[in-house]
Amino acid sequence: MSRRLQRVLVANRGEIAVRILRTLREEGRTSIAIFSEPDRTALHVLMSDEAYPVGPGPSRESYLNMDKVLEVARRVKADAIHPGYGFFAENEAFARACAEAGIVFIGPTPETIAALGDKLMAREAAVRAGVPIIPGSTGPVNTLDEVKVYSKTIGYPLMLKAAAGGGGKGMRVVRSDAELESAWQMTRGEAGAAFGDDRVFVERYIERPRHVEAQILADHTGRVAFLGERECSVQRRHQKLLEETPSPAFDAKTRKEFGEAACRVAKEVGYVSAGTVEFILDEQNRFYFLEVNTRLQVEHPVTEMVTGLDLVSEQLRVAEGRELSFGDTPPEPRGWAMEARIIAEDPTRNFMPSAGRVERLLFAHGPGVRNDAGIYRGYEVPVFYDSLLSKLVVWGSDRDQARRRMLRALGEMVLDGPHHNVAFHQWLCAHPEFAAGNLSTRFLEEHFTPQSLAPSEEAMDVAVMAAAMHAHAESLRVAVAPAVVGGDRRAAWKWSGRARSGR
Amino acid sequence: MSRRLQRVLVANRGEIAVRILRTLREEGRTSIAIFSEPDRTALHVLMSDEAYPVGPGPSRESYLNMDKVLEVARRVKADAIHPGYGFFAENEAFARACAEAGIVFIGPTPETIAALGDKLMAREAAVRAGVPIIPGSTGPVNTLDEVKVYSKTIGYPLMLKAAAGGGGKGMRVVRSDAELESAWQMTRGEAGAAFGDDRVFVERYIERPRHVEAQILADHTGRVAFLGERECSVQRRHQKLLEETPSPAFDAKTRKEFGEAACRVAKEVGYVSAGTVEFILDEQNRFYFLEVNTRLQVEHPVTEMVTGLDLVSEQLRVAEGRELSFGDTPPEPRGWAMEARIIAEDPTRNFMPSAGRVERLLFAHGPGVRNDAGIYRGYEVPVFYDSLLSKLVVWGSDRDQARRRMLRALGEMVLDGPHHNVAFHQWLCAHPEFAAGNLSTRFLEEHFTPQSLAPSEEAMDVAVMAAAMHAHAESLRVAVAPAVVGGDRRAAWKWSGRARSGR
Amino acid sequence: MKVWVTMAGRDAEVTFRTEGGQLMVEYGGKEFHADVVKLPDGEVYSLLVNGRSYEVRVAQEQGALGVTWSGTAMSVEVKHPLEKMLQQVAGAKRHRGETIMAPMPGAVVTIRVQVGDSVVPGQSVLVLEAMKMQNELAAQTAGVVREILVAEKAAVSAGTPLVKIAPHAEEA
Amino acid sequence: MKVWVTMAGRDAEVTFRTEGGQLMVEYGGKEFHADVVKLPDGEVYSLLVNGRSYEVRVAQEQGALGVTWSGTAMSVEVKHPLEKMLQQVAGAKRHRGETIMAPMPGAVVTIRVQVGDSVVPGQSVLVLEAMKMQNELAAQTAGVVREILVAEKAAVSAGTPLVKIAPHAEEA
Repeated sequence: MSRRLQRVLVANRGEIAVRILRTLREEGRTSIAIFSEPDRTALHVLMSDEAYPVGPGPSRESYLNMDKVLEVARRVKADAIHPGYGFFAENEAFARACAEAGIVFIGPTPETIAALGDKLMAREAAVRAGVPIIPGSTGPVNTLDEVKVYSKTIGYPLMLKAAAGGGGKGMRVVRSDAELESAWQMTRGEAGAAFGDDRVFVERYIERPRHVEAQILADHTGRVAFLGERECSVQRRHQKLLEETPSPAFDAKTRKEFGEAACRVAKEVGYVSAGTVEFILDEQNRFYFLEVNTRLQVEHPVTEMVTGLDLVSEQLRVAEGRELSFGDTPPEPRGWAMEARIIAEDPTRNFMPSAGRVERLLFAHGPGVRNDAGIYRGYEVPVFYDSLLSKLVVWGSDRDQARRRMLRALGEMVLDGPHHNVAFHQWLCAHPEFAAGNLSTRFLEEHFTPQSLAPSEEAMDVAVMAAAMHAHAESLRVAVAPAVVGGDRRAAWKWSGRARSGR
Repeated sequence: MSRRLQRVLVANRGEIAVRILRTLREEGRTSIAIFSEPDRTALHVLMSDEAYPVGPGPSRESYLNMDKVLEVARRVKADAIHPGYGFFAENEAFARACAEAGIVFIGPTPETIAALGDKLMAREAAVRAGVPIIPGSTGPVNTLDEVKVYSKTIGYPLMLKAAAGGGGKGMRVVRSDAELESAWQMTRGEAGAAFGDDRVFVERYIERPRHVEAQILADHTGRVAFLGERECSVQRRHQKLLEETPSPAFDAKTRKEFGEAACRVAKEVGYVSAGTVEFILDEQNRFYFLEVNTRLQVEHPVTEMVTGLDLVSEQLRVAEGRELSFGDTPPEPRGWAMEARIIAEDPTRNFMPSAGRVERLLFAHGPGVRNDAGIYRGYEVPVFYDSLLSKLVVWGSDRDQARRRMLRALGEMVLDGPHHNVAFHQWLCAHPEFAAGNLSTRFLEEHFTPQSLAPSEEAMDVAVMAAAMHAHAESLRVAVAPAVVGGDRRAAWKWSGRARSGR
Repeated sequence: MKVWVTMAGRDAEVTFRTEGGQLMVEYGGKEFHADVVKLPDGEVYSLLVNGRSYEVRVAQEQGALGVTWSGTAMSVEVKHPLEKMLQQVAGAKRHRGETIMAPMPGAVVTIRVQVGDSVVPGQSVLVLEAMKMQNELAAQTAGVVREILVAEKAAVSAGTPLVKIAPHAEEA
Repeated sequence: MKVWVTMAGRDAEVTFRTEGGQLMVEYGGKEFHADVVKLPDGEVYSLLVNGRSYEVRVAQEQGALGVTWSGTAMSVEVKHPLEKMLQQVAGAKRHRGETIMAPMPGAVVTIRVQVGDSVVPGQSVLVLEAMKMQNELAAQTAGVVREILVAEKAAVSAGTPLVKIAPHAEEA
């Protein structure tokens, strides 16, 4: 089990593939990329040691084509496959197929992936580990009387959830005894009509939940380390937008209990490699187990910033059968880190995804700034994959320095071409409730409207002047070279020497 | 003394001006840049809140024009001036003129600058503080007999130094009693002929010295903090090329003594603000005081990487009369940091400085990487100023991870246009003696020749193929569009659709 | 020299003149000393307006200038004296309906309107699936659906016209 | 198709052919499967040579191609079949002396040679002060100083011819 993984194939694309390639390069391992047809010029291909095609644009035909990916891995003699996140990262069958092909899958065992992939089994593991779950019925409730019994133990507000529902559908909040009967009838009726399944669960309703997760790392000796929590409450439709560590909601005592709970869940299922135990927090900062993500998370860099660890490097160690680099004592987290996901979407138009060519690109630099990007200048953002372009990560000695540094860094970042959410993050980081650490998954709902991003007076003044000067310069150009007027105006749209004399 | 410094003028340019602007922005202070005529489009102007011209290109007429700079500072109502390094950073008269104009000079007092600017006075302060200096005569030696006495106490090798010499001139190494008399006569004779001053000192000669310096930070309460050492031995003609912290030469005991010695010197002169006490180490790692730099150093970021402090922010605190952010206990340094100075010079042609337009620029990113740049794509590197373009700084949990990360990051960096020393740093970081930490200021002399940068076999193969394919593609283009042949070949030099079908 | 600028529904007049080799700009009742240089990196200008430093991108877009500053994208119309006059002559005859186009390649999931339907600004007319997201495409103006140019499940490329909306007046 | 390549004094022959839609390259007695794409960012290519990934910049320079890979700059001459033939006909008549030019703007500090002096490759002929450094400019070839085009203390811009050196043969 302790052979050196010299040739590592990264079965992913975009920023996470680039992230993994970097650690491989630092450790002198051969990094092997795969790419779909439109990704031939993607950054992860350019930055790899080797790169091989796996099929056409749609993921199903390339990055999610298991036979093809494994065929390439075998042909190029990969010792191991790192799945990144998404694609095959939590796919039991893929992990099993790797093992059968004699290729190390960098992640937990297929059995762990399967057990934690089933939400009910995961929940049961948490219960066995003595970790709190959201109070509620453990199965469907059959009669109004039963619901009434639960309402006494759980208290109001509670939620009725259709067993077959999901994504916000088939749910109803009940706030008092008086509402209970009619709500019960309506939820059952609607569930039956909408899903052909009228089974309904009861659960405590958390009005303004926070999303906080535990980064864990486990090796084959049974050692499970807790590397601090991450707060990912700022979300839109379950997509995380900005993450940070530590959580402003935690004190040292809560953090300790939280870390121990996460480790108990991991030990209960014999977890190995890096993983994330997700919890939600209620208004009193009590935490309840949600699920386990059996992979590296998008937001893992904030943990790296405060611990100094390289989580990919730790995954590689564990995959080689070695122990964690820090033995039994993980580094004490230092300072505060935040990550803003830079996404190709237009926050002023309902966050509609965007694509297109990156015309100009300047990253933020200087103290405490890390960029994990999957793009470069001139790169055409393809429409086939998710719209995460880059992650802007900052570190500060405390939360306020991190937040101010994030604002500074966002101001430095220039990304012309696709629409993106840099201005959204500027709004967010400048918001007094965000600055105060008052977060919940309803933050956007409560505070954000497209008007939030309306240009300031200063921005409008600047825009008016810049546009007028641009036009003024053009008119000077026209005066200098009238022959061009009839031609292609846009191609000829250049600053003239005469215009510069205006300085 | 404790008024808020809201408007801060940065009397500098290039990467250090940008560095300082970043902290000002993070702290909500108004950043005010100054610029010479060719610097109108320099990065520090683009990134400042406000920017004002101070004159033509040559430094003497702009950045070093004291009247002009102070006139601008007064006119725009700057509360303080940060001098960066170079220019007015260690200029007593400028610091005094600021005080007279009611503007806070961010740095030590004029008296401290004056006292430490005089090498003899600085040396005396070190002696008073009980800090070792290189053994030798404290003044000129007048007779051969006197020299012989010194030779007994100092031991061989020793060095005879013309009092009026400097920069390697007027120095002679003596290795035995037998050589002493003739060396004494020749050095005196040469000194008299060359400098019109035949006074000669005697000093112990250190064959392979290391350059190690202490970062200190002092506030007005008399508190002096030692923030760890930096090793800057890799130099070329006294220009530092790569710096790191901690020093591979130090153990905990040496570091403690070193830090205490540096603080004693600082206290001896009533030092305030950030400063650097420079030492040289002999072959037995004994340290000797050299001088004090009364400013922020180029290489300060490595200290920031391991301590998490923002040294500019601390300077601002002290300038406002506040105490250091960490009180009496500076943060314990964590891990290892290295800085490679990216300089516009050609290491294969005797490090000749270069200039010109930055045609393409990709910075290294990802875990543990910091860039402090003064350039951007399209920027024309002016010929008037020093040729430091950017600093690539990395952090690792130990020296080897930092070194491997530096190699990885150097490999990511693309800088087309001016000649630069990225390949030199790649050679350096891959060198076994560097990897082993065997450094001295003679490292380049002992290990580097222009042949060190000769392309590898792989590089030559790649170059041959790329050039051939480029030409091949062009020939296909010619075949497709023969009409263009007579035209401007270079402008028409584009990849054709036909050529792509070769894939 | 004068230009007329329209932004976010507001009109403004900007006057330029040179004074001792420096550019002076009058705008909104105030006068600014301005220094403007085009940067060697795309359609980007460095403006120093009374000393304040701004880096601004100005790109030609359909019928207007797209101005980006500090992450905020704005659309500005600039008219030269002649254009301004022509516009005043032409009067208010401007609302010509709109054609909703696919902002990116994708697949049409749902068409929410039929020919003849009245729509109000902001009303969703079509759902386009792209980049793993369902995106509601809305009308910008009030009017009547005149033509639907695609069918559900159709794959469309960026810029494909999807739905034409005519102003109410035309229908009456 | 064949091209002839000269690099660091070594000649090589590179042969291209397509096989099943793929580009095969023969070079140095080996055959490679090559995939080459120009990147949308300057004169830069992505090469996949038997799977190995290289990002290479190829820029037209005086009389040769400047190739940069991983921080290493190399100079490669490529000749097409016709050029190769012409060169063979022309024979060895190649050493034509050199003109030493200012690599950057600066001031001439010292001229170290006089007209008629013999120089050897690497010998310094002139000191140019630029960017606060004194830079020795050296001859690349052996020969005789034929002409000195500047005076000491002269300010020169980049590319200014400074000293002309003729090959020895011409002088004899």
